[in-house]
Amino acid sequence: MSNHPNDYIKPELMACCGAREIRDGDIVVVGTGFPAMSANIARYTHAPKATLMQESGVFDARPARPALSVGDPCLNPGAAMIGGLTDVMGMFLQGGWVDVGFLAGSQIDKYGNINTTAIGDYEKPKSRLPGSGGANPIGALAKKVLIIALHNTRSLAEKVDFITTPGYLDGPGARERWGLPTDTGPQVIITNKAVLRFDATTKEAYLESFHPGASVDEVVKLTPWDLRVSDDVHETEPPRAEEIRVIREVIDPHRMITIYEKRGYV
Amino acid sequence: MSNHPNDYIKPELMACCGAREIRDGDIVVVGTGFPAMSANIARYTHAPKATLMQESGVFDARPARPALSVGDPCLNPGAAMIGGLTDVMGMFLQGGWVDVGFLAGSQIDKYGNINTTAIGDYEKPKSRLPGSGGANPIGALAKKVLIIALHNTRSLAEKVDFITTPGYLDGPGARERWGLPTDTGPQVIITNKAVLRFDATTKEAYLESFHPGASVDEVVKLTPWDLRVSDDVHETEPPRAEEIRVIREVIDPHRMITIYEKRGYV
Amino acid sequence: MGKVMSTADAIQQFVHDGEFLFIGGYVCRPPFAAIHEIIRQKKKDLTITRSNAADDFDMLIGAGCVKRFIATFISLGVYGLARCYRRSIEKGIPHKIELEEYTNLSLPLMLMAGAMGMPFVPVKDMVGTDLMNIKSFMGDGKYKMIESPFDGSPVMLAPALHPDVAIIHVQQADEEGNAQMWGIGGDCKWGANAARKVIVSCERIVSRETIGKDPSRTIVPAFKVVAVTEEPFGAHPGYTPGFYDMDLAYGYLYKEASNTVEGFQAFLDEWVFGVKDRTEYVNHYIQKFGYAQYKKLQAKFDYGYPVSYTY
Amino acid sequence: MGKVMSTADAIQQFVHDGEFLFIGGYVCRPPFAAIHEIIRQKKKDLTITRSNAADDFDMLIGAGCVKRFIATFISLGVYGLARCYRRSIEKGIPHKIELEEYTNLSLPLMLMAGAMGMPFVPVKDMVGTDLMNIKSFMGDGKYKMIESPFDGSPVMLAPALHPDVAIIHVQQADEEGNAQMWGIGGDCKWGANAARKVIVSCERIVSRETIGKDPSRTIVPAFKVVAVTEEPFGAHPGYTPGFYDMDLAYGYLYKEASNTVEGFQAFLDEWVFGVKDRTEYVNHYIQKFGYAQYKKLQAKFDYGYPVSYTY
Repeated sequence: MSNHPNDYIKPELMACCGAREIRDGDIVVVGTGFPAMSANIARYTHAPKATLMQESGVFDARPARPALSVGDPCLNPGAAMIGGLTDVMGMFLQGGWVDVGFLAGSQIDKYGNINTTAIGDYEKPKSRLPGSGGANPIGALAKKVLIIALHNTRSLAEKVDFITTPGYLDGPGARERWGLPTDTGPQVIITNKAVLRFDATTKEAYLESFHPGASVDEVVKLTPWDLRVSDDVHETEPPRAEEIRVIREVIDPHRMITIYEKRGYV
Repeated sequence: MSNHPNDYIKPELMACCGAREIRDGDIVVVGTGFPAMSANIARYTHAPKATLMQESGVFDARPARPALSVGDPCLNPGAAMIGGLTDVMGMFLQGGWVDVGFLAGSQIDKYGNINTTAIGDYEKPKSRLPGSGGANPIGALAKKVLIIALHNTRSLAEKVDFITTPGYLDGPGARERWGLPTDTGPQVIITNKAVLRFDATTKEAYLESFHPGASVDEVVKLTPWDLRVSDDVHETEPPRAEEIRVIREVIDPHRMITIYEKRGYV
Repeated sequence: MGKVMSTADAIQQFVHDGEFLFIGGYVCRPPFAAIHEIIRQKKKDLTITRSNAADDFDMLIGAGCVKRFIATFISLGVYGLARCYRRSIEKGIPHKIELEEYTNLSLPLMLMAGAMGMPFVPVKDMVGTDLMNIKSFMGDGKYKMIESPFDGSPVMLAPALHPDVAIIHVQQADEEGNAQMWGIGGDCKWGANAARKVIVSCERIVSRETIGKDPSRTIVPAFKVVAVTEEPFGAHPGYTPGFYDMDLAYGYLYKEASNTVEGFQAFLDEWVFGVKDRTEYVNHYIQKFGYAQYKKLQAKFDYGYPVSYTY
Repeated sequence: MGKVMSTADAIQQFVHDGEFLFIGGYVCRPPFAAIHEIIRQKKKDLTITRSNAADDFDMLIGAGCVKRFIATFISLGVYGLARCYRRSIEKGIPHKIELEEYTNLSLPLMLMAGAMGMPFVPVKDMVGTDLMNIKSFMGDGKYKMIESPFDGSPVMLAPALHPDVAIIHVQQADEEGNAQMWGIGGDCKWGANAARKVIVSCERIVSRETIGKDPSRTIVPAFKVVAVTEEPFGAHPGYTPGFYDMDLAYGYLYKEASNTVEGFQAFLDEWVFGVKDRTEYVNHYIQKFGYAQYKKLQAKFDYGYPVSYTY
């Protein structure tokens, strides 16, 4: 294996991008799939003291297999603490202890607002989605929010049909106006094509890096707002050998991650 | 043993007066001493389905001996539920489930207000008392509050030096004005001389019955406000044989109740 | 009259058309025995709530029992969107339910407020989003924005909820209803204690003495409980920690069935209307899928340590 | 650097003059090893809080460590009024502490609000009484009365509390600080989680694997904990469920001693300053009262049932 093996799939790269946002010691609230994968890559590589929690009430689970949901049976045996929603979402998240939250959504806009409620008109939706669940409070209260998205003009939007989860709302100053805690908000949008980061002033997502195989032009074309490009835009670092090893040998030996390819993350 | 044996002591009579205020099925929040004694007499006689809780977080304890405090070790083994203060004082009391609360105090006034904070001026007290603890919320939120007091002109007062625990505050309408739940408030003051009950209109305590050995005149004289006397004032029913049996054989075989005699309940 | 009764009797006596139900669970411990009974008894116009709803709520909606849903989220987990729910909202089949939407922070706190006798509770989420802008049957009572009287900052107050009935499934309870639970809690404790009446479904009825050996595990006290039903395997196809695993294969069956109105109806006919109670349901399950599959779901043996409360 | 350390090191590193301390306990589990160490290290100007305070708070007050006390109640239980506390308030010995008084409903809810990140919490008690009228160092921030924006009724809002440090004593914790407790809880869970840092004193340090066998018993997660100290018999003369009984005879000793300033000082000289740590304290206890008395306090053997979290 070279230092950056070539045989990775796009979801592996995306999971690594997420992992690299996590610092050692971070408290990470995770859902299933990418978030858990990213957090665990971080734990097994540069951030051994990062700890995970699930909104259902679980802290520092030791699942024997990847959890299929945040209430999965495998999260129970061996966890350090199990309570309920108000423990994790109340005491830990609203209490201000969560460093990193991971979110996905059917629609994401340039301010990092996320729609998981309804596509089309709320009253007569084209498609009714599951709703907020824990997404809104994680988006409101986690210090750093990482967003996972498909890169196309349906999943990304100038403005989402429904703001389920707050990004920067309608731009600079909005989170502060609503009394959301300072120094919280979306950090990055990780797509199957690129990594977008948020401008400190305008609060708009801009292009930081494009994944190997993609290009600035392609990414700009697939983004339905006038995407700003960083002066030092570059290719995303591919998965490192050690990251790939951890994914395939430790975290996900049954390759459940491949389902994301079927969902379009290619 | 006759149906009303003669060899009882005054604290036993008082405990029986408390017991008779409890109905079957009542949820009773108790302290130690009289309250626990009264509630248990009720349980072992006419109210087998009354259940007890202690503010510390205990529901339906099965202590092997009388508890010395509401946090006594003997309350742990065998209880039906143990949580914390917010379970009993929050979920059960503030939640509106507590039928009966028992309180005592160094000073009680005609409206059933109780002082357990300070005798004399608050800033420069003659005697600094323990404070509210659970008394204020029990007085505020239990449906029926039973008050235990020494009958003399120091313990009873026209107006207490400090209202730690609300009775009817400054009279009719006051509890409602402050938003205290409807149909709550003091029910009775049980002293070592008499049973006082509260007038539905004036909210003042009046004489309902005097204990055997006492008289209306004596009770009026020992009461520092213009004590109204019920039209059908009568002698308090002495302890029944069955009540005495329960106290001495079941609840308090070591006769801890006698310490109340030493404290002046004679 | 004791509280121990059949699920049919409990639902008959204590759940009435038009009432507001909290239904516990969070992937684990959905009270499916009771859910099926509500459908069998054709209860109507219910308002239902819990944080993170799943197949049990979808089934109640598809069966036409639900008028209103105080929601945060509903899906079939790995199997994606909840089909009956979507049909109701998108196409009005069998009718369009009304939704009032909160989050997995605000709703559990509103149930906590209900349990604690608090009139409302301050919540830090929701603000600035369309969850604020859209109000349904709770109208202006959905929340209130105030300026904090302490520091003037904007604060959202969410109202306390008081369900008429809570239905929960736990590992064990005694005959009076003292209910003990371990593992993932969701909003079960708050939802149950916020309700005026609680129906406790459990894997096993144990003695009051067993409860007293570990009272810190109790989440609902007897005096709130109106009915206790013993329903082993009662959360299937959900799981109960220490008892059995979730049944993904059966979940797939439901997903496939609920893709169409006809499929959903056939599913109800087989698994709900086709059996008279949970015993027949489990019997049907074993008849159809075999004892080996049933046995495979049973939890492995891995017990922890006992503790003492003595002095 | 691990979190496991001596109580002396924990107090030295994490408790500073002028800080705000939550100190857990409710007759059970007062963290006496830490209390004595605070006194030995002559900490000053502390603000201390918990619902229903007892001899440990009285001792800190008598030793002059305390400036302010957010209180609901303090006594020596069966031995009546707290002597050092009274001397402080009535006579200014060693100095008059400042008091802010709440109740056993409002204070635990204020700690809950602190733990939950709520800015304030509505409470139904206190209103109409002198506990409202008297305000001390919290001034107008003691509470606020508002009209409910939902129905106009008067509502008291009490502020969230955020102690700098919480010190609790529990049955067991692992080396990272995951702390497990059973039996009477008081306001321990909320107080600990409301604090910015937690010092966990425990009867026994157990493995992370043991914690994982019963995670529903955990009340504080590792990430809030800065120090773990193993102090068997650490709550004496209070009790720890499953470990040892309360020591009434010793309580009487303290009551008698604390009747006078001189007696109290002699008590500190013998039991606090006269020993260098908890081991010497227990050794002194056994030397003085005999092993039989020590043994008598040890809990009887009566274990409950283990449970499983498997699937």
